[in-house]
Amino acid sequence: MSINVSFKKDLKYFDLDISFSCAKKNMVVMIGPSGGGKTTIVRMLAGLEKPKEGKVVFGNEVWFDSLRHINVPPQKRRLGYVFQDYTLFPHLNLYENATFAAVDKKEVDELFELFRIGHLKKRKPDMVSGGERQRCAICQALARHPRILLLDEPFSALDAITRRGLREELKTLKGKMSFPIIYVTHDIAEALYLADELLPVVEGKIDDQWLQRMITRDPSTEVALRAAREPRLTLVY
Amino acid sequence: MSINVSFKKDLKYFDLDISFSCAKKNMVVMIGPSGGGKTTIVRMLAGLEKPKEGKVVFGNEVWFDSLRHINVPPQKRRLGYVFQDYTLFPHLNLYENATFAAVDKKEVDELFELFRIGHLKKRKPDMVSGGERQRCAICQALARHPRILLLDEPFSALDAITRRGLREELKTLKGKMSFPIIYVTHDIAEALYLADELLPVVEGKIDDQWLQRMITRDPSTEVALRAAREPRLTLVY
Amino acid sequence: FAGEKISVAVAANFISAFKEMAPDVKAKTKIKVEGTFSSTGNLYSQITNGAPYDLFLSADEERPAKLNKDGLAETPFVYARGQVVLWSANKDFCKAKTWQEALKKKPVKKIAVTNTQTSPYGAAAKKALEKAGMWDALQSKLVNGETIAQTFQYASTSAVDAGFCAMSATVSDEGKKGCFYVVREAPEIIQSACILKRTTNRAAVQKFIEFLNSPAAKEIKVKYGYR
Amino acid sequence: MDFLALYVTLKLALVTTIFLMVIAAPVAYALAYYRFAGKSFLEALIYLPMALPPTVIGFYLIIIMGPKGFIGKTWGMLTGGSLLFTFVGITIASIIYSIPFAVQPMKAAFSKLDRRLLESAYVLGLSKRKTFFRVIIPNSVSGIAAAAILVFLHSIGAFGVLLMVGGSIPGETKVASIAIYEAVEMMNYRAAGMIALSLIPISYAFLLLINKLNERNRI
Amino acid sequence: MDFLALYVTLKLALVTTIFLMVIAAPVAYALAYYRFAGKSFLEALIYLPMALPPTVIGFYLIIIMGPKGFIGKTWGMLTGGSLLFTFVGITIASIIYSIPFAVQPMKAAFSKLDRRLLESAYVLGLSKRKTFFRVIIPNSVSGIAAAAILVFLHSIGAFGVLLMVGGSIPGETKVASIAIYEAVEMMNYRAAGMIALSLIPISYAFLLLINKLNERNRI
Ligand SMILES: Nc1ncnc2c1ncn2[C@@H]1O[C@H](COP(=O)(O)OP(=O)(O)OP(=O)(O)O)[C@@H](O)[C@H]1O
Ligand SMILES: Nc1ncnc2c1ncn2[C@@H]1O[C@H](COP(=O)(O)OP(=O)(O)OP(=O)(O)O)[C@@H](O)[C@H]1O
Ligand SMILES: [Mg+2]
Ligand SMILES: [Mg+2]
Repeated sequence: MSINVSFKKDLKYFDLDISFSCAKKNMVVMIGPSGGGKTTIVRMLAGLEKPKEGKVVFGNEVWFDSLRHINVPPQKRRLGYVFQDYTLFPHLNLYENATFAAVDKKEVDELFELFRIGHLKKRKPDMVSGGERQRCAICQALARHPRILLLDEPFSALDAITRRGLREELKTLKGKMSFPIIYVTHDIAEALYLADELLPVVEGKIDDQWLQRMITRDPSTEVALRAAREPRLTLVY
Repeated sequence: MSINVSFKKDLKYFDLDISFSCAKKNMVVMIGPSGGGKTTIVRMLAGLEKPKEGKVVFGNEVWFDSLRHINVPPQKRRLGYVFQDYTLFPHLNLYENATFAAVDKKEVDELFELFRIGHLKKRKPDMVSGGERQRCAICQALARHPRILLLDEPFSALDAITRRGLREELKTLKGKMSFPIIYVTHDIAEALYLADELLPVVEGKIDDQWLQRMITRDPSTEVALRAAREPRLTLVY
Repeated sequence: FAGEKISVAVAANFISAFKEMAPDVKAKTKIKVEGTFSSTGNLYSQITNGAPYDLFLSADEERPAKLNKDGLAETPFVYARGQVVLWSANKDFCKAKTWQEALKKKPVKKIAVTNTQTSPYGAAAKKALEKAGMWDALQSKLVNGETIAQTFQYASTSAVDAGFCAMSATVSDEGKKGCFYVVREAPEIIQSACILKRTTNRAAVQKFIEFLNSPAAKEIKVKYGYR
Repeated sequence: MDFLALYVTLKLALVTTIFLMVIAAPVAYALAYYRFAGKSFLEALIYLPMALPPTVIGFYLIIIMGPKGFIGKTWGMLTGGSLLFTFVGITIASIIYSIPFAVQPMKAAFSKLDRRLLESAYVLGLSKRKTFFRVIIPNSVSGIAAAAILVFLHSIGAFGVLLMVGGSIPGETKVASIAIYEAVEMMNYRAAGMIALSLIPISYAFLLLINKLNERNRI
Repeated sequence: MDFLALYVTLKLALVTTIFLMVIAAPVAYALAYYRFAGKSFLEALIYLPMALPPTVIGFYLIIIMGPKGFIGKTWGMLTGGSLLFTFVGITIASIIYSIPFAVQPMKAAFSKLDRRLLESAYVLGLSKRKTFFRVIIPNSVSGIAAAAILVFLHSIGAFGVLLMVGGSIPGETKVASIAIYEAVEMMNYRAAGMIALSLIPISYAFLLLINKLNERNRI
């Protein structure tokens, strides 16, 4: 299933106006300045916020259409969403959180090993570190067998090594799964490494120039480009 | 004023045992794997958690001494602390948050401009993006004229460009201020750029080898080293 | 008649006497008499809404008469007469010759009367005070108890200096600790009763009423301050 | 000492608390999360039993629960019996009388909940109903505990209403507070004090129980 | 229609609510955040007024507020007057009677607060006292509103206790609920219904006010 998105929404300091699509097995990576609208886009995709105008079509299901007054509630979209602030349920331990909506509990055990938090299963969220919470939130999202995965800076609280490791895992995972992934990050190297398509979001619009400036200004990006072993970069706008 | 720290604490999977010091005007940057104990160290420094054993001396004030049963409460330590999850008060808008404990309100206006959130003063924290919240938390901490600054991944929710910008500002700021700064980050380039001393924290101990491995494994780090225009790296352990 | 049972709605001021009568009735007639105690007004509204009582022992004449008029009860009859007394926890209070003089003394600041509109005891006390020409003068000193028991509470806790109570209060353990004047100027309080027409056990009720008029019952009534 | 009355009191308080927790939760949920016409009015209506003196409530309850009243009639048709002066009758009265104490703290707890938890549950596919049971309820434990404590204690102290609706039939509707009332009316203050005193350990035990449960679930 | 009684009722309910909010907040804070010996016992004691029938509370209040009682004696020494049968007297009674309704919802709200907010305040140099006023209170608005609603309405409905302590003196201690009671006793059901009805708009207005305040502060 692929997804086609076009949104308009009036924010206070700028108007968001964006459209993009993501094929199955592909990953669209959103990158852009803080406050540019990335989280808002992801929330509208999840059905948690309502665009002013626009259309979201997933496969042949219409999730949102402002003209036809269609707005499928989040429950019915069956997507996996890791929030930017990785909300877990405070009354449940990490394992209960991850199995909360899981299709198969055995898978959760595997995911916990993959994300190296197997030893923390019994802990409540407020008893683990920020990065550990974040990894649990990813397991929770994956365990419910989503039809599309939304990751809003899922590795922001992780150190570079763990992050590189998980980045690889995510790539492997992506190869196995057959759903589209929308990924938000601030790490350009990570973006270049993971993305099938890059979506630079600046003040609610796609802004190619910003991305160019970003790459030329930051020398480490060049290396990152080299380092990304499969540099299949496509810019979409 | 400089600070001298030595801590012991039993965590569930490892025991934390660490000591370091930070001179005034200097910045110690902690880096290390997720769950390694960085946040715990910072919390103990702030007086929010109690070490099992150890001693913290700030200038000629003893903040903590397990032998002499001294434990100065957080209120009396007069430090600035930006939490990893950048807690702001939900009932106050950004400006009220930043002036909450400010010495001089006019300074806050300047800080807001410096951190590029001047236009968001009147917004409540749940109405701004993650990165904007984080920047407000830094203003809040600075505005109270702390004697030492603790920053736990203060830029984790920011894009690379904003981050680079703020990194520079922080460096300038550091030049002007005359207090020690303890900084936690996952970004090795940032660490190398900012640090007067680097503190690799792995499973509760200082681990030099981890840092070496990290640098050799990640090719972008070399460039980052080059990019950091003043590479005055000292490893402490 | 073994195992017969009747249910009686009893005005709160008659609880003590009633509770002493019940075992006697049981011993003599094998009829079990169960009482429900509450204020007369409350019992009245229960009865008009179909409460399953056989007999109503009211604290006044008015409500049984009304029930009779409305066709819910048979002709009422008098089962007890109460007497108003002026009671005080402070024995010095009774050193004056008459209750009127006692009330006029200086240290008397507060006097409790039962609500003169809702309670027959209150109405009777008011009449006595009016006869003595003291009603208007005492207004600022009067405190209203809502029931006769509450008026006695005010007096017994020394919240007031004295209170117009029922004779029945003076014979309780608490009542014996104080002193009292019988207020003869107050009319007798006539407490009447009526058989409720919904009763399914009229014969047993009749037996209880017979007991209520017997010398044995009279003795109990006197013991608790009724005539 | 009137142990039977104590037993009826305890039974009444427990049954009332359990029923009210079940009834009040959805009402509090609607008040906390939905906007609808006449919402404030409905809320005021729910809280009304607090503002009215017990005698008034009792008076109206007698009318609607009596053989001619709406509830009384329906009950009579279903069971053939009367509702007034029975344990079921005082339970209904006690439930109506304590509704506000159950609804208000629960509503406060629900509306205080972090919205992100709900969003997270919705995204994970939970229906509103399931979210209510699996997320809202377990994260509102302290509010629910507050409601349970208030309702339980209030039912023990309830008196005016029960006296009117229940009469005072031993073992059926005569609760401790009525026993106290009778003792006071008979000017037997010692007996009244004794029964009142015996209510303290009961209330205390319940309070400890709820606090324990609450602490175990504290987040 | 007994407007004087309505006026006294409203005055009493407002004064009680304001005083209780101030008194209950620190108590609730202590119960929510501190552990100390006898804490459950203290809590049970605070909630006791709920579990006891009003007649019992009234009886003991008469004793302690009477000329020989502790409070009554002190008051007499300070002012030369009597406490019983005065507006001040019924206000004190009403405060004691409603304490649990103020403490319980506030405690629930306080203990539900995100600990990180407190930590943040401490680090910013706020003393515990300042943290209480500047962080805890403003973030517990819905719990405080719940408490205010419960206390206000409960004071309006309070009856048994006031009847005993107040002595039903028009314009001073005769509140609406007593007027209703008297009307019922006099079989004047229409008058009783009228006064009861007039309490509804009062309660309703207060409820709307609190809900508005609550919504404005909703976080
Ligand atoms: N709940 C809200 N109501 C109104 N405006 C909001 C709300 N949340 C965010 N905003 C504003 O909308 C804009 C986009 O915010 P958004 O959270 O989508 O940015 P972002 O790209 O995710 O930023 P970051 O990288 O810092 O997380 C910002 O200007 C922000 O202040
Ligand atoms: N409140 C707590 N109680 C007990 N253990 C905790 C608590 N918070 C964290 N831990 C554990 O202590 C260890 C150190 O956690 P800490 O938060 O200090 O790590 P960190 O280095 O800051 O990690 P991250 O980079 O992911 O933020 C971890 O194993 C974590 O699971
Ligand atoms: Mg964002
Ligand atoms: Mg951390």
